[in-house]
Amino acid sequence: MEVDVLVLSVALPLCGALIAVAWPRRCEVVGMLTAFAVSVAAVLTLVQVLVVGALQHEMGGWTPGLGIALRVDILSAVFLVLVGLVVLASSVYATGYFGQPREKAHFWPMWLLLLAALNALVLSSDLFNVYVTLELLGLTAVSLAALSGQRAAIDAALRYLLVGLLGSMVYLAGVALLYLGYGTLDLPAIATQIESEPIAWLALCLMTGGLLLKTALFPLHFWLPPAHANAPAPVSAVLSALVVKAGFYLVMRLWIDLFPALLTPSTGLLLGIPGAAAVLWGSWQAFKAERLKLLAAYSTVAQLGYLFLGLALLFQLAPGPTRDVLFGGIVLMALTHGFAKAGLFLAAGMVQKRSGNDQISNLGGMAQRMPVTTFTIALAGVALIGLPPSGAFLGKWQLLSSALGLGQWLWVIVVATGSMLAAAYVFRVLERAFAGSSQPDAPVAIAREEWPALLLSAIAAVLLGVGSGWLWPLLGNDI
Amino acid sequence: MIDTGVLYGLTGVALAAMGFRATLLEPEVIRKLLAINIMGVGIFLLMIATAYTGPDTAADPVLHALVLTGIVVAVSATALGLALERRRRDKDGS
Amino acid sequence: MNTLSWSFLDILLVIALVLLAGAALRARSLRQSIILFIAFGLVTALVWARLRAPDVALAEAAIGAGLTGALLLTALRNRPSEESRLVSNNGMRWGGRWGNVAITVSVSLVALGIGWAVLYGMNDTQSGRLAGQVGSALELSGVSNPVTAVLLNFRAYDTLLELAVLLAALLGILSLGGGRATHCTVDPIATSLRGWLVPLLILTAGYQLWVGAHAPGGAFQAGALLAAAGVVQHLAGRAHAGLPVGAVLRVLMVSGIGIFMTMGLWTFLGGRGFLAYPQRWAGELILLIELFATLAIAVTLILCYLGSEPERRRITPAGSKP
Amino acid sequence: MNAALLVFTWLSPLVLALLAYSRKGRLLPALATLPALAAAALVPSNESVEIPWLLLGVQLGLDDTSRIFLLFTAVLWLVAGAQATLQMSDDSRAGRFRVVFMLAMGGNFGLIIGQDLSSFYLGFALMGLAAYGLVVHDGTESVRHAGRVYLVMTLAAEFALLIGLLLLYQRTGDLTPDVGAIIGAGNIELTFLGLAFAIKAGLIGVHFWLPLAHPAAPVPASAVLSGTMIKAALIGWMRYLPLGESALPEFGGLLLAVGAMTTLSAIPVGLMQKEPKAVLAYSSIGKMGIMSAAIGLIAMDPRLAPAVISALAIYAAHHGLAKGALFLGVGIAKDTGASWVFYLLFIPALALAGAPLTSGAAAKDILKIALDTGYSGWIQMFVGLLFVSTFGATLLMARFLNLVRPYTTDPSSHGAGLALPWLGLLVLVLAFPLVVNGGPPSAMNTAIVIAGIAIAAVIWFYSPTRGVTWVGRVPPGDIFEWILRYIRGAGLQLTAPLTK
Amino acid sequence: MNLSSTLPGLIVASSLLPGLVIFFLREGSQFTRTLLNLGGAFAKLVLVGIMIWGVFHEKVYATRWTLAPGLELALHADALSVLFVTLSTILWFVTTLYAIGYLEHSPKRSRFFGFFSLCVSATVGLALAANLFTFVIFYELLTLATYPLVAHRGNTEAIRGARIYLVYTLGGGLALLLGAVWLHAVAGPVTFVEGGVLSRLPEQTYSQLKWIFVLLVLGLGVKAALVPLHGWLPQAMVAPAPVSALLHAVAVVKAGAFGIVRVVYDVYGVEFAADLNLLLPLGVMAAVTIIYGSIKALSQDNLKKRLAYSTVSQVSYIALGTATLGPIATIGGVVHLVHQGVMKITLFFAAGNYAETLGVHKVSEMNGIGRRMPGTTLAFTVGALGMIGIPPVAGYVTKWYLGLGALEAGAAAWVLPVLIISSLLNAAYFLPVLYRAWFLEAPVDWPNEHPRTGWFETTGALFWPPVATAVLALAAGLFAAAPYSPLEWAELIAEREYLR
Repeated sequence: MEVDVLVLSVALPLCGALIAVAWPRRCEVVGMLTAFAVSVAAVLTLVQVLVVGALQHEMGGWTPGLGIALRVDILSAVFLVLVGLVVLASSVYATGYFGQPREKAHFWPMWLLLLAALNALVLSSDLFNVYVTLELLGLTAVSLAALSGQRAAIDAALRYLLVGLLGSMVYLAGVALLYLGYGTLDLPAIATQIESEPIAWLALCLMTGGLLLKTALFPLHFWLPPAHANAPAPVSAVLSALVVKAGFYLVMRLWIDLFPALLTPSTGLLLGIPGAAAVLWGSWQAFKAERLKLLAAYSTVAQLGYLFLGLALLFQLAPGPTRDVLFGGIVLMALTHGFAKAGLFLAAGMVQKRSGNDQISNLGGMAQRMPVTTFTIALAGVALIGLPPSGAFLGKWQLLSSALGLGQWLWVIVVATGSMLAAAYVFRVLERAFAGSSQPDAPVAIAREEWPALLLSAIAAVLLGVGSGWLWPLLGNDI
Repeated sequence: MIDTGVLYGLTGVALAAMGFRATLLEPEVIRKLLAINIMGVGIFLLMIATAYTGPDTAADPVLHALVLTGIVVAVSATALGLALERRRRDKDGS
Repeated sequence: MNTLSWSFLDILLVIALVLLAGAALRARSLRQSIILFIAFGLVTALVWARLRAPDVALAEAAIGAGLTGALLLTALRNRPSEESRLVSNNGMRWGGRWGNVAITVSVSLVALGIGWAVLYGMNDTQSGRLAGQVGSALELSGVSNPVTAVLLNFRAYDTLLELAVLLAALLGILSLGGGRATHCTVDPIATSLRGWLVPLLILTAGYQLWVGAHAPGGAFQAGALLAAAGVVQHLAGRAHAGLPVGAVLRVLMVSGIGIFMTMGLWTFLGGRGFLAYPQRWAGELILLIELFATLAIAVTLILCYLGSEPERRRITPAGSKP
Repeated sequence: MNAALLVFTWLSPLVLALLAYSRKGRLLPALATLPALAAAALVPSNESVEIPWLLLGVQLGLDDTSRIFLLFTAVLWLVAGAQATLQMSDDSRAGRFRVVFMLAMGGNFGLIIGQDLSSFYLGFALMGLAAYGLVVHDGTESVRHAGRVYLVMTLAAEFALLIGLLLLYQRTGDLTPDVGAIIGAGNIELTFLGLAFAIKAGLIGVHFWLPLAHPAAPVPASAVLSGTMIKAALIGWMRYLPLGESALPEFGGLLLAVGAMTTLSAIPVGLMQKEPKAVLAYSSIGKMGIMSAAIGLIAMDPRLAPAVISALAIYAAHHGLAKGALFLGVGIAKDTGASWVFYLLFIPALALAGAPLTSGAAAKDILKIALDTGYSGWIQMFVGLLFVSTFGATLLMARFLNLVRPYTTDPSSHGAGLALPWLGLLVLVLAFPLVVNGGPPSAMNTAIVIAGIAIAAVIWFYSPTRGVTWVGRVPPGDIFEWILRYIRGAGLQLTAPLTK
Repeated sequence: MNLSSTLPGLIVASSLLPGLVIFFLREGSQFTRTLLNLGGAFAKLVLVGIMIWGVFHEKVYATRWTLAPGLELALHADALSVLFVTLSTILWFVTTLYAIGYLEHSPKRSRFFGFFSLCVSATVGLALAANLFTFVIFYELLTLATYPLVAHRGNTEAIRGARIYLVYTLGGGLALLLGAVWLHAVAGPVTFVEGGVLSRLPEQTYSQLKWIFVLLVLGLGVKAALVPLHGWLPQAMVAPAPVSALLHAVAVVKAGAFGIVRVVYDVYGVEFAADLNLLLPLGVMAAVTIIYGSIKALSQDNLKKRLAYSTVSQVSYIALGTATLGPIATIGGVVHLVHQGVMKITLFFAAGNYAETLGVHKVSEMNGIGRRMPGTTLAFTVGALGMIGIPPVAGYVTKWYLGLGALEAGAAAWVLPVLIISSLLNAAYFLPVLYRAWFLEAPVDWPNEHPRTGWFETTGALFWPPVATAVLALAAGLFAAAPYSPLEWAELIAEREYLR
């Protein structure tokens, strides 16, 4: 009885959430168990995809046109694993982070719903279903962001909600047009029928516009920094690493699977130029940021810029080995950023918890007091700058290689300046950490909180760099 | 050549545009939520208009289901928005 | 090409819609704009009915106009007069007058584009698109009302997630904590109204639930009506709007999705695929799911309304706050 | 056995230098010279030992001329070493002096017996630098200034030599070029080699470091400096110029002219010095001028090469021993103050002046005999130069004795034991003409010497005071001092880092 | 899992693993930390020994690990890499000993030794890199590993120095990355093959190749401290002595120079680079650096700053040797890779000793230090003489071969003057230090003198490393021609580069 594991990755978190709501006293245990089960399911799905290839599960047994189908190929399987691992690590961290039972009772159900939304979004291949998962994701993210209850967090959450709703509505309009034009909501079905006609163009613009709003690409990024900076640490880790990335995943799905017919090299620029602007603006703001979490948030804006830059280059390459390699590079950068940013936010959370605030100016002597946290920030920094041995280094190498291959110098300069600025803002933090405060007080270590962050950063800085050789050829046959 | 479906479709688009514009421009939070609801109604109108295939034949049930789901989602979002707005007012100390 | 088939009524409805929307947005005081918005909701329900979408009309009336209106009014009541501006750092204000003009022009341009595409798309009507497939598969779905079939069978997964969205919103609201208890008097009209209105609402909700299988109606509409009953209870000063307290309330909250999930897992583990009801029992299963969904939706909507409503008295046990 | 001797000649001073620092090592400077003496005596010529793995491949060996050089160098180092041990028994920094002394000795021996380029360069460099330690031994300000000038010039010589050897090696291709391979040197190579050895020999223009360094150094050091170190230039010329194979007319002519000018200019300046050791320094410059001129002569007329080279070796030996004896004498005179020391000084003074029956005369006669083989205008000019230098040397020696006399008036300091090694050296100087059968004293030579003595006597008795006016107007380093004073006066701190 | 495929990997791991473990050791566990350090160092020495033996017998060692299609992390042992690996392994072993002694009672040692081992594994990885991609990876890792070492002390100027260091090296790393990626885009994956791989590319890519060369040299020039890019080196002197010793003698600076050698010989091929007339600008840049570095060193009173500027000029000899077409110059350049490492590390050890034992940081405080710490100062003298190029210390071999190479390549017109001027300048800024150390009186008390424990002038761990490396420098000079010597190995490399 061959069980489709991919359904479990949606069903399990939902059940977990329900039990957590029904049984608040044990919500933490339920949460941890579910998170662990989901990450196991994600890994199993990945293994199944590696063995069998793309999997599909029709919900309710109906053919995809009428019913909804969950589809997983190597790209979504990899994202599933990213979601599973980051959420698991953040959950372990969260057990130590939230003190009173009241806070726990509110946190864990929403946390599991968020996980369910992420998994559902990555797996679904029905346009309206994506809309519903986007809404679920949006609402849970907003409620989690507002969990800390301070004025700044509430304001940011509210703005995040409004922007999210706008984005979903515009996306829904795009879906309506597509349904109007092609009569079905199933992604592969539409992909076969689409040709370059006005309704398809308009649908593309609307859907992409909506998603870019939710992914906070440069001009539309104003809501992200306050939202991510004021959310509690595990939440901001997941927000930056996964929620924003889900938007990017969808744009990638749409542009590569759904609208290849429409894409001319120049359309790539539509994503490329804001991407480049995001890299420069995000890095510059991060360099000027006063608080560690604000720095991490702006760095998210910058790193997303790199991903969209990569997409712009991807569409200018004719299908062939170089295009596959670049696609692998972009995916690897996305994964590395996911792990690194989660690690960085968790570490920032520890700093805030330990010294009251996360002002970068008074991080003095942190290396001595919290050695593991400093090491985590250093590893995450390495991955963000894109220094070897991190995965981002390989990604950046492919990005530069294809940009130089195409002879487009603008991107090379942008990536170079971006990396230098990234180095600037990472080492600005590390420098203070190394500046010894006069009295080297005893290093304190809360294993439960420090180890997940360290593992996440280590995965980003070392494992993805060295161990991702097997991933590239498989990604190739996806596009 | 404009039949009922197209008429309502265009109104839906118009409502969506008014809603979108108002969401961006209105400073007041509750008005923003109103505008978003209006924009939602506009898009739902567009969808139902496409589902309408003349007075006698049955309309497309799938779109109706979608709009139903859309309405429920809209109301839950509005409820959350209002709750956030209230909590913000309380924090204001006013 | 069908002939000029829109009648005078349509023109009236369209104009009413647009005017109400414009007025609601630009009304001077907040209270006026909310009232206009509720009116706009009712006219929308009329339009849905006109476009042969009875299920949607019911839902719009109950939820879109009714409940949203109630939420907005309560939000309005416990706040002082002056506007509370959400002054965003750079986003929302878009730079004064010139910003407004620019936005208006760009939005209207996009609207024209969409309108033209709608015109272009509508003409080559593709014979009702999925309607045909739904029609052919209807008898397999166990219910005769196509909308309920789509909602609870063909695209049951959507509905599941939609209930999850509702639950998420509720959890978000509850996590924000109750507002400060403010003192408000109970007006006599409400208490007398409660006497006969609540049983009537419960009765119609039960009817809606039952009729959903073969005529417009269904879980959402029934849930909304029950929620309305709850609101009336609360206005009449009933403690905690008649809702049970503590563990029972929490179970009720999750019952909707719970049943859906157990059903889905049961079919999934039975090897038939997630939420693939056995053909013979489809009708009964759908009814069972709808029953619990109605309860869940009602409880959720009431709590959303209450949640946003400051706790009247603290003495009740933990009550809505688990 | 020979190979071991050769290696030990070079190695023993270097290795023993490490042990010399402590007081127990007082006798080491003298002992270190023994292997060199034995090698000079026993090792047959054109016997060589190959050490491929050392430096860039080392080949040690002796031929006839280098044997003579090794002999008199070893003797002089032995005497100077013994003298140093005796004289410096109470000096606090004697240990350091001994180390540096022996390093210089090792360099000097290495220079002579090392037949390949790299060991010659190593010897040259090591000797030069170690000698710096000797020069600045006393540590006073004037000594430090002399040391700095010496160091700069030595380094310049060294680097010039490096370039010269590089050019040579690049042209010949092997590390131990035999005479045949050296032919065809380009004039860049010649200039560099010439410059390097000119500095070492103290030819005019680049000589100013010598009169500063030699007086500054303690007596045993200056004896060795004057006696053996500046002879390195001769060895260099003999080994790396194609003397006797091909004619180098312009280079030879230039060298002859420069040598002549050096000799002629050294005499008047020498006479004007106030310090006895300065007088001796200028007399060394004069003698080196003569020898360089002889080298120039050979370069021009290859036929003269074999005879003149061996004559030159003997002449160098004579000069080394005599000059060493004079310097040591001054030291002993200062220490003992005994009047008999003054009278004994007459022996080396006369020898240096070339009086008949002395080593000077013998050496000069051999040189003249060697020159008779060829006949050209230049040779006559050289012989004339010889006579002038004899006359000048006599005057210088008189001046020197005049200056030493005041030291030997008060018999206060400790006894004669100190002078033992010096006496041994005097015996050698006396025995030198016997060993080297120079033939009958030539009339011309004796006449010049007598005339010189007569004039000196006249000046001495009649104008002990009047001569003073023009004495001392020229400072020891002459032209360099003037330039330096001019520069310092004009406020240009060009040489600031050097003189810090 | 046979040896030939794992040996390079094992060598890198032998310092990586102990490093990672040390990070997590408590501050107090002194014994385990020392054990790990020395164990790792010793294991690496043994492995390198096996590799040398293997490479000498034509065995092929290569470890490959694919990171992405077309991008492979490959380590292999060719002649050039073996030379650099041996150098860094030996010097790391000595420096670890020194560091243990130096940081006797300072805080944060686990962190220090952790990064210390990472830094060496990066250097070794860089040396063994088989293709440009791997080289870039280890090049950046080196920056990361060395930054915390420079900022180790944590006071303000350490942080400032580290920041400047970071800005330069990251900028350089970026330039190198851009160059490497561009080359990858133009010529596909580039592996290091003796004689270069790019000569086969079509004509129109030549202009791009020129720009790529500029980028690569800019990137490598930062670490090789070529003039405009050398600013970080003097600033990085704030690091503790073992760090500045390892960094500026072996790891960082050599990485840059080694990189230039790799790029010119194994990527472009020296003939092809000459056809593109890329070598002349590189040569000129190196020459300017040599002169500039020496001049700046003259005016530095802080001893470590002076040594830093001397490093700036000395490393450019390697670049100069590389830029001069011809096997002899290559030998000169490559062998200096080893010699400069050995000599400079001695100087830094000595400087560290002075700072740690007597608190002497400035040259002006070094009067008479030779008397107080004779052993260390002797080592310092040997290093200094080597720097000036005086035989028998290793430096003269380089100058000898560089001079010859220049003559052979006909570029003598400007290379020789550079060599000579720089040697003179070296003398000018090293000899006064030696003079102060040996010939001047020691002050009454030293800035902060640690009490003299036992017979040694300082603790054993601080005393023996400089002496050991001084002996190495001396041996490298003396036994240059012996088999297995650095010179012999350099000739092997040059012969393979020019074989085709």
